Amino acid sequence: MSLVRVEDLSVGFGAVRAVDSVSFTLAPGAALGLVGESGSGKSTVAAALLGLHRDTGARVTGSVRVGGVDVAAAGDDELRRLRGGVAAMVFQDPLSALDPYFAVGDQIAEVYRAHSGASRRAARARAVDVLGRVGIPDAARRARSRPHEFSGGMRQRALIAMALACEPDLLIADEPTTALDVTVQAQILDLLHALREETGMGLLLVTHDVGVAAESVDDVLVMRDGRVVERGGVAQVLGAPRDAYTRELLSAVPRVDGVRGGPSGSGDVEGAVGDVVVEAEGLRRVFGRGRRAFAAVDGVSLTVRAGETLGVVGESGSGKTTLGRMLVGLLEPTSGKLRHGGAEKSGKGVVPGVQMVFQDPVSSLNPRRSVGESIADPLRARGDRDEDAIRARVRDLMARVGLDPAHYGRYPHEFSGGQRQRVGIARALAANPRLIVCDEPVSALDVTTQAQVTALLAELQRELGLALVFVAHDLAVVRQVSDRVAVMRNGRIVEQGTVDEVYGSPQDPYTRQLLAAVPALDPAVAAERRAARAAGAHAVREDGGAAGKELAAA
Amino acid sequence: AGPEDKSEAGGDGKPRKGGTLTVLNSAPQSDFDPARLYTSGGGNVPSLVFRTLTTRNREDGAAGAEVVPDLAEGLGKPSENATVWTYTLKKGLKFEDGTPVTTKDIKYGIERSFAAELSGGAPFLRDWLIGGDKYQGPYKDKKGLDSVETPDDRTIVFRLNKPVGDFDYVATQTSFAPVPKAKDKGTKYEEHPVSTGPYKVVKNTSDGERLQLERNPHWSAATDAERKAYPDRIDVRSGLNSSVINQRLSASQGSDAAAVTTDTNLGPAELAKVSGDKKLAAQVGTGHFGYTNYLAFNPKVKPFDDPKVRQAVAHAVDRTSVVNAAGGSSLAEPATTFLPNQKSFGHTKFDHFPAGASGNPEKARELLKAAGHKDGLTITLTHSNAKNFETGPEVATALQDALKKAGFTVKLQGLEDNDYEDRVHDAKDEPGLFLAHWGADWPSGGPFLSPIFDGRQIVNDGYNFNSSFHNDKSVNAEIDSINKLTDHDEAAKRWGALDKKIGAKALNVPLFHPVYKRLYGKDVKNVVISDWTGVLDVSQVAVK
Amino acid sequence: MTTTAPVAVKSRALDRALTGGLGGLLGGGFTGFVLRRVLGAVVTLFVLSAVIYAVFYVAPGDVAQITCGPRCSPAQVQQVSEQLKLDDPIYVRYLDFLRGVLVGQDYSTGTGVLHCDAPCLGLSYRTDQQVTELILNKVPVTGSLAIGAMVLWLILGVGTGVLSAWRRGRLTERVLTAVTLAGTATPVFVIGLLLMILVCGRLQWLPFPQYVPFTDDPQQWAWNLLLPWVSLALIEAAKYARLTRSSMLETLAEDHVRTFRAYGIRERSIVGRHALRGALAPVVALSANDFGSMFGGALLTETLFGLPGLGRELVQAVRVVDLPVVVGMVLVTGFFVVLANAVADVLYAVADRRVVLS
Amino acid sequence: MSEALLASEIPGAGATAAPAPASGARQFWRRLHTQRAALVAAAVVALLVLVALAAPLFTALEGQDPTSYHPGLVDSARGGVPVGPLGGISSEHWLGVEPQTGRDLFARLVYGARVSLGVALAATLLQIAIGVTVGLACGLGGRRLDQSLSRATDVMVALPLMVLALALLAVVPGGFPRPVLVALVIGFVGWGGVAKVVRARAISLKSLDHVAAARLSGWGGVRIARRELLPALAAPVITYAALLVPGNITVEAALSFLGVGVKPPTASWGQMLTSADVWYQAAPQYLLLPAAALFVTVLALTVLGDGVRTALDPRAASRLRIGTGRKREDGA
Ligand SMILES: Nc1ncnc2c1ncn2[C@@H]1O[C@H](COP(=O)(O)OP(=O)(O)OP(=O)(O)O)[C@@H](O)[C@H]1O
Ligand SMILES: Nc1ncnc2c1ncn2[C@@H]1O[C@H](COP(=O)(O)OP(=O)(O)OP(=O)(O)O)[C@@H](O)[C@H]1O
Ligand SMILES: [Mg+2]
Ligand SMILES: [Mg+2]
Repeated sequence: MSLVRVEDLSVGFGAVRAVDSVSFTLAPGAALGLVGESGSGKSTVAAALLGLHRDTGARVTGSVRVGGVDVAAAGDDELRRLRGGVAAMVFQDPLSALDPYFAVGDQIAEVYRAHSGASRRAARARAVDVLGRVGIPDAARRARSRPHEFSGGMRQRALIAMALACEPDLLIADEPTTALDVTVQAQILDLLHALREETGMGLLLVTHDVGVAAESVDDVLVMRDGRVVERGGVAQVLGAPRDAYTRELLSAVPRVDGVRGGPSGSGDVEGAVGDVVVEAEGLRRVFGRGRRAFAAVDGVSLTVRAGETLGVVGESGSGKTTLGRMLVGLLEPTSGKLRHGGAEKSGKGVVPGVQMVFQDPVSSLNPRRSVGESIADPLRARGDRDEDAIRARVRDLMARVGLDPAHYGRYPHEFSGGQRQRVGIARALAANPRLIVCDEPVSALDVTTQAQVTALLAELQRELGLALVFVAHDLAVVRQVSDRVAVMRNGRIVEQGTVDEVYGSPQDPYTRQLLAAVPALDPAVAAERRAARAAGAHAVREDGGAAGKELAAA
Repeated sequence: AGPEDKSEAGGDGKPRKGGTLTVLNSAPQSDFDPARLYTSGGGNVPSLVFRTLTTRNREDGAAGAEVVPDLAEGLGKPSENATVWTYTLKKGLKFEDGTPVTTKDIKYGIERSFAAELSGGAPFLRDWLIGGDKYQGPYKDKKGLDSVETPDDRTIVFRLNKPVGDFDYVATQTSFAPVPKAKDKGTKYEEHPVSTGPYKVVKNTSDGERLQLERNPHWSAATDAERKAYPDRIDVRSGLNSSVINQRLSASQGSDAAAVTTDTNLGPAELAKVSGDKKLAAQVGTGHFGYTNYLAFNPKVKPFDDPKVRQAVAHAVDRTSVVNAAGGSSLAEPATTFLPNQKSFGHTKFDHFPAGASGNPEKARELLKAAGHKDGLTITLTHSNAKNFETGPEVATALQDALKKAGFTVKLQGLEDNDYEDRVHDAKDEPGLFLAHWGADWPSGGPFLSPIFDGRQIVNDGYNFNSSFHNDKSVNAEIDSINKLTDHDEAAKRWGALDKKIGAKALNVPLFHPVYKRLYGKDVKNVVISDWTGVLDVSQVAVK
Repeated sequence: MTTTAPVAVKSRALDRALTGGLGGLLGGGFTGFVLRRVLGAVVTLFVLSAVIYAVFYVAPGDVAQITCGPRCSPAQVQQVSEQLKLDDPIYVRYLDFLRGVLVGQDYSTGTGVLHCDAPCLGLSYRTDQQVTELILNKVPVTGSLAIGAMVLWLILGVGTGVLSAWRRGRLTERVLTAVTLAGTATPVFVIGLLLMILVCGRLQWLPFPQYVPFTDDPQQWAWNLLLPWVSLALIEAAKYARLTRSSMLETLAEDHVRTFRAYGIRERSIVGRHALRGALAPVVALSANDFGSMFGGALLTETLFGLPGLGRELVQAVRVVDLPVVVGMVLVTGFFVVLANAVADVLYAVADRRVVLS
Repeated sequence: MSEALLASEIPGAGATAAPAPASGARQFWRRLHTQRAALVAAAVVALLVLVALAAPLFTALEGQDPTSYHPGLVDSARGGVPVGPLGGISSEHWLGVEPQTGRDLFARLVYGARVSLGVALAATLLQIAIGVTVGLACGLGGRRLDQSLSRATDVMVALPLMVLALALLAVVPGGFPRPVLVALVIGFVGWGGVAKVVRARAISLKSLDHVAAARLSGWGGVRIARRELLPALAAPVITYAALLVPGNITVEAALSFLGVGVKPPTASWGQMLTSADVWYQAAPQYLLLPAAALFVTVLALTVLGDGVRTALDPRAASRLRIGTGRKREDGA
């Protein structure tokens, strides 16, 4: 009997038909990858498996059976047992998916208790345990932190931990590694694989990252515009795609080793690099006080010039977001100097002409304003008054980041994760800033859209001499867009140099480790690598709490 | 007046000693210093602690308006044309600590009432005692007040600057209570004043919330013919909401069954309820107090300088509406005379400007026309904003409506209470027409007519009560001449006649005299409500 | 011996809660916060007292005449005026007041001298009592009233709010809404009087309220205050209920709620735990305000129920223009408003650590 | 390839035939229209306002006026209770008469609506305006601004209304229109609660990234307050506003007794209520009528406020995302 049986599923939101006659099955212990274009309905399908569209105004037709339960017909109690108990979900927007008022550990414990009926104590211990397993260092202490004290990747791992805590028969993971650096990503994927083998857990993995899919699933379903365009074994689909869209998708995948079709193409070519836009010296930021004081960014110095892209990669929680926020003036450095355009930054507050693409697309969009209005914001702030011109510009920007300009008046909640991320990019680009700090700007985008967006960035950089700080965990993308790369770890820059230097001859052991962990596109290679890592993973499972250190030491 | 002949008392059986009487009052008892208290007839609760030279006769109705000796053996002996009054103390009088009471203590008590630190008491002694206007009280002026003489421990002589036939009435005031100089703590004395009465203070919160009294062992019933003092303890709780007081009394739950109030009247709404409930109706006593509510004119302000206009107003007044606004016919009686309708005041019936029950607008219009206002007249009526008060908006709007029928357009000017008091008593700024009231300091025509109509009592730099600025030589002379009389009945007749004479001038429009309906707990016996105070006499009440 | 161990554990836990928990999470520094608040309170009280002096400077009512009594002669009024130093210019009187607060003041009782220690708020014109003493006598009454009422209105209001957010759009919610709104639409004196007549008069379930100090008899204290509490709570509850509900519906629309739904957490606990937590900030802020202002504003309730509290005293004092008492009362109110708000800010920062104390 | 992608992906970008997006306001109205209860409430509010505005018309229909005394219609000996059944209800006096005076209750109720609604609504608007401004300034401003404004709020909260009324009595000229004065007094005194609620919400909202984004856009505090925070604050503020109204109606009555309010014989609901409390037994309708009027007003405003709140939230209105996750029997 199959764990999941979806037949002829269609989901509509008002006039939008987000999912159109999708059918598939998933056997226990099997793994199915759902790949495809951003906005193609992947998350909607995932949500339908848990009946999350119930009573939200969405129209759901077709039949969905999970663990033998007919989701549409299930009663409230039955559904509650299904959710979390039989099937657990890792949401795509991990940064807003946790309750800001409760400690992370408590939230996991609450969910665990709801299904296991365990004691409060036991649930706490379980929460610490699973947090350790997903690689949160010092899990016992970190379990008491609130979500805002976690970095993006840590929040994402917390969500995965929450799902694992319940020991579900089916794990629905919607882009579970978008905020994770490659080493951690590899660890997580190994963990999922091991769980499948040990417990027979089924996995539905929604991802845009073909490499991740290649590493983790047996079968793949390629979606576009709400429909399934291709399905088959992972080796077959990735190796010999039949559908035109699949082929296009695969060809757009950037590679760490391939030729740098670098969209900016700048790096080595012309000296378009101009004046210093921002310069940091010994930047330091401490969170907490007293014994809990902790330097998230610890003495970072860097320079970004006009027309140049600085890629920032590094471990999850290494201080990338914190650094980015300081560069644009949203966060005050504890110490260190920051110069914008040569002038020392004086006083508090943001710096004019500087923009940021936030790591969390959900909270960075005002839920009560249409996305068009949000994108138009910098234009209006700049003093533009001509409504038609503003609208035209917004539509143009939307089109260029791959959004339907007709969706000007839509609200953020009506968009998919990747679409929201693109709204944020469009907003940052709107007023032609001098500097944009992009914090994981393309993590939720399928490769074709990703390529489109990076191309757009490069184009603007050429035209306007835009300086970019590009924070990403995807080494391939960073390589593609950057002129120079900084590798961060534990709040410090461990290595900095041109793309070729860093990728070509990495000096720091951590950099080497990172490069080695990049997922391979070929499933066979991926399996091989996993086997090589297996020993480490073993250790992780044996003493969960020490997992973080273990990992760091590896 | 023995307890036996009080048949109307609530409950049956003879009143017996013992128990605790609870007094539920709305006004906070914030002063309990005999020098500061300003009460008619020595007050109610205060008279349980402070005995005075004379006191009011503790009887129901009109008989209660008489003055009788208290600490003194008999009433005062007037001489020199009622300018010298001599009293002799009873024997065996003691303070609560057992020390004997002497006239020195009474003199000291009187002197204290002149101190600025202890302001608030009645003005009469300051006005009448020789040197009283200059004397600053014993704290500043150690020499004492010469016009009060104490030739021996039992005799006290008062020398006045003018004849005062009513002096016996005045001697009921608490300022005549003895205060032992050694125990005087100035402004702190009120926390524990030294009692001469049947009860002594055991606890006084000093902020007017609660006063607890217990028997004074050194009080002897033999020296006190007036106070019955049945209960063992008296617990006065003040500052309560008046509706709540009446609710509690009618519920008579727990200690409230043995409770009375000495300052709260039944309101109209409660009256409507009580009148339909036989059991409750038996728990209500009726009282009268010399009090008149009236419309005051300031003849200095146009158009009230014209007697015709004033008369037109008098004719137009609808006393039924006014009485209703004041609580209905059970709580107010229409008034056409300035003097209260009681014998002791010398009440003489007259109605110079008949308005009938509900006004005579035709006559009023005629008069207005004759005065040259044939298209009507716009006037302003000043009133206080205090709720449920005789000078409040309820009465004012009733008058406004009635006067409208006679062609008056009445604009109302409502003032906050303090503001109102300041304005209407300010000789320089007095409004032309306002709601006023006057209550008796004692049941006699003198304190009623003199301050209001005696031209020599016009005050230009302080509170002025002669709001019509009436200054008629013949009236002044008549007042002087009545003041010399020590025969109260004779005086009453002359006051009545004087009232009628002044009434013809239309200097004000009497509206109504209030009637008091006092509710008491179901276990309360021996209820006495005299016409002097109109309130239930706590010194007579029994709770067993 | 055996008892020491748990105590030590407890105190260590407390220590951690205070240093790590509070101090750590408040970011800006707890001592700094306290210092700023104390300073803010001092300034607030200073401004308040000055405002009251200014108000009474312009307000009608001849203080000396009112204190002396209506029948006082001009000469006596003058004496009283001198006695109370009313003839001094207003700023001199205010400075006098400030001196009293800082170093104390001496007053004559006639027979002797009364020393009023700093902080001396002066003597009541009316009763010659020390204002500080007067206030200290009244604070427990009003405090009892305010605390009890607040507890009750929070339970009632927040409870109703949670229930109506949980059962939104259903009959339960409609009924709850109507009932709480009926409370709001009825002034406190009406509710209080009707309740008193019904519960104390008719049914005789409760005594007519009379203040019994908590220290005398806690049970009687609560028993007597129950009705005033309920009346006040009924008036206030609707505000809290509606506010709680609307804030909760806001939170329910947020993303993280979806997470808990997807994990099969009961709607009841989603609403009662997660949505409520997000909704508490305005509720806490508002109760701090209401609690503080109750020290000056419960006068209707106090008057109705005959509770000798600050509100009633204030009304009487304003009526007779008893300036020292009015100033004292208003300062107490101000103090409690500031205090309650400070507590609210701390609670708030503990609840939502993204907020740094300012 | 990216160029190619661009071209293939969005055919006719910018010039789509898709329907023009409805403006925010239009969407708001559309969402409001779907809520029956809110529409009914709006109708009730409109009716109340109409009654207030056309009070003379209504009383003319009845043939009474609000100030005429009818001493004949009350029983003077019994404290002035209205004679006749149900508090003197008759064809002349539709709702009976007032105790003691015999004034027509219907006329007083209708005229009372003018004062009470006018004053209370105006005062509420003022309170909201001041409270929101101060609260937002506290929430968004720096520590120093927050401190000083918060302490200023404390001063306002701590100042007793009575004391302020006294001051106003002294300084406001007698000719100043009273209802306006009352509305101003209430408005300027009672905004503390709004300010605190708004501040509390603003402080937690401002930690969200969309506020940071607006700051990066270069907007100043005012604009951020208006566009980013205000919409999210609308819910608690609207909810709170509806509940301020009954309080303000009662405060008007209190002020009137202090002499700052409207002058007698003008009727207002608050004053009717305050003088009616003791009549609960002898003449119940005297108390019940203004209480019921007040209740209907608050209920209507609350339901309307809730409707507006819901309509203002694009997420809640379509019930997308806010769904209960519960099965709906009606299959909607
Ligand atoms: N609540 C909603 N109302 C209207 N349209 C919606 C809603 N939710 C999703 N959509 C639309 O449905 C489509 C599918 O969305 P979905 O979130 O499933 O995409 P996805 O495949 O997960 O994309 P991504 O990779 O970008 O996350 C998108 O076009 C989106 O705009
Ligand atoms: N407000 C905060 N309070 C306390 N600690 C914080 C806070 N914000 C971030 N941190 C901590 O600072 C460290 C760096 O966080 P940051 O968000 O900059 O990481 P990051 O490099 O962006 O990671 P990721 O790739 O996972 O997003 C993390 O350990 C995080 O837990
Ligand atoms: Mg998605
Ligand atoms: Mg980050």
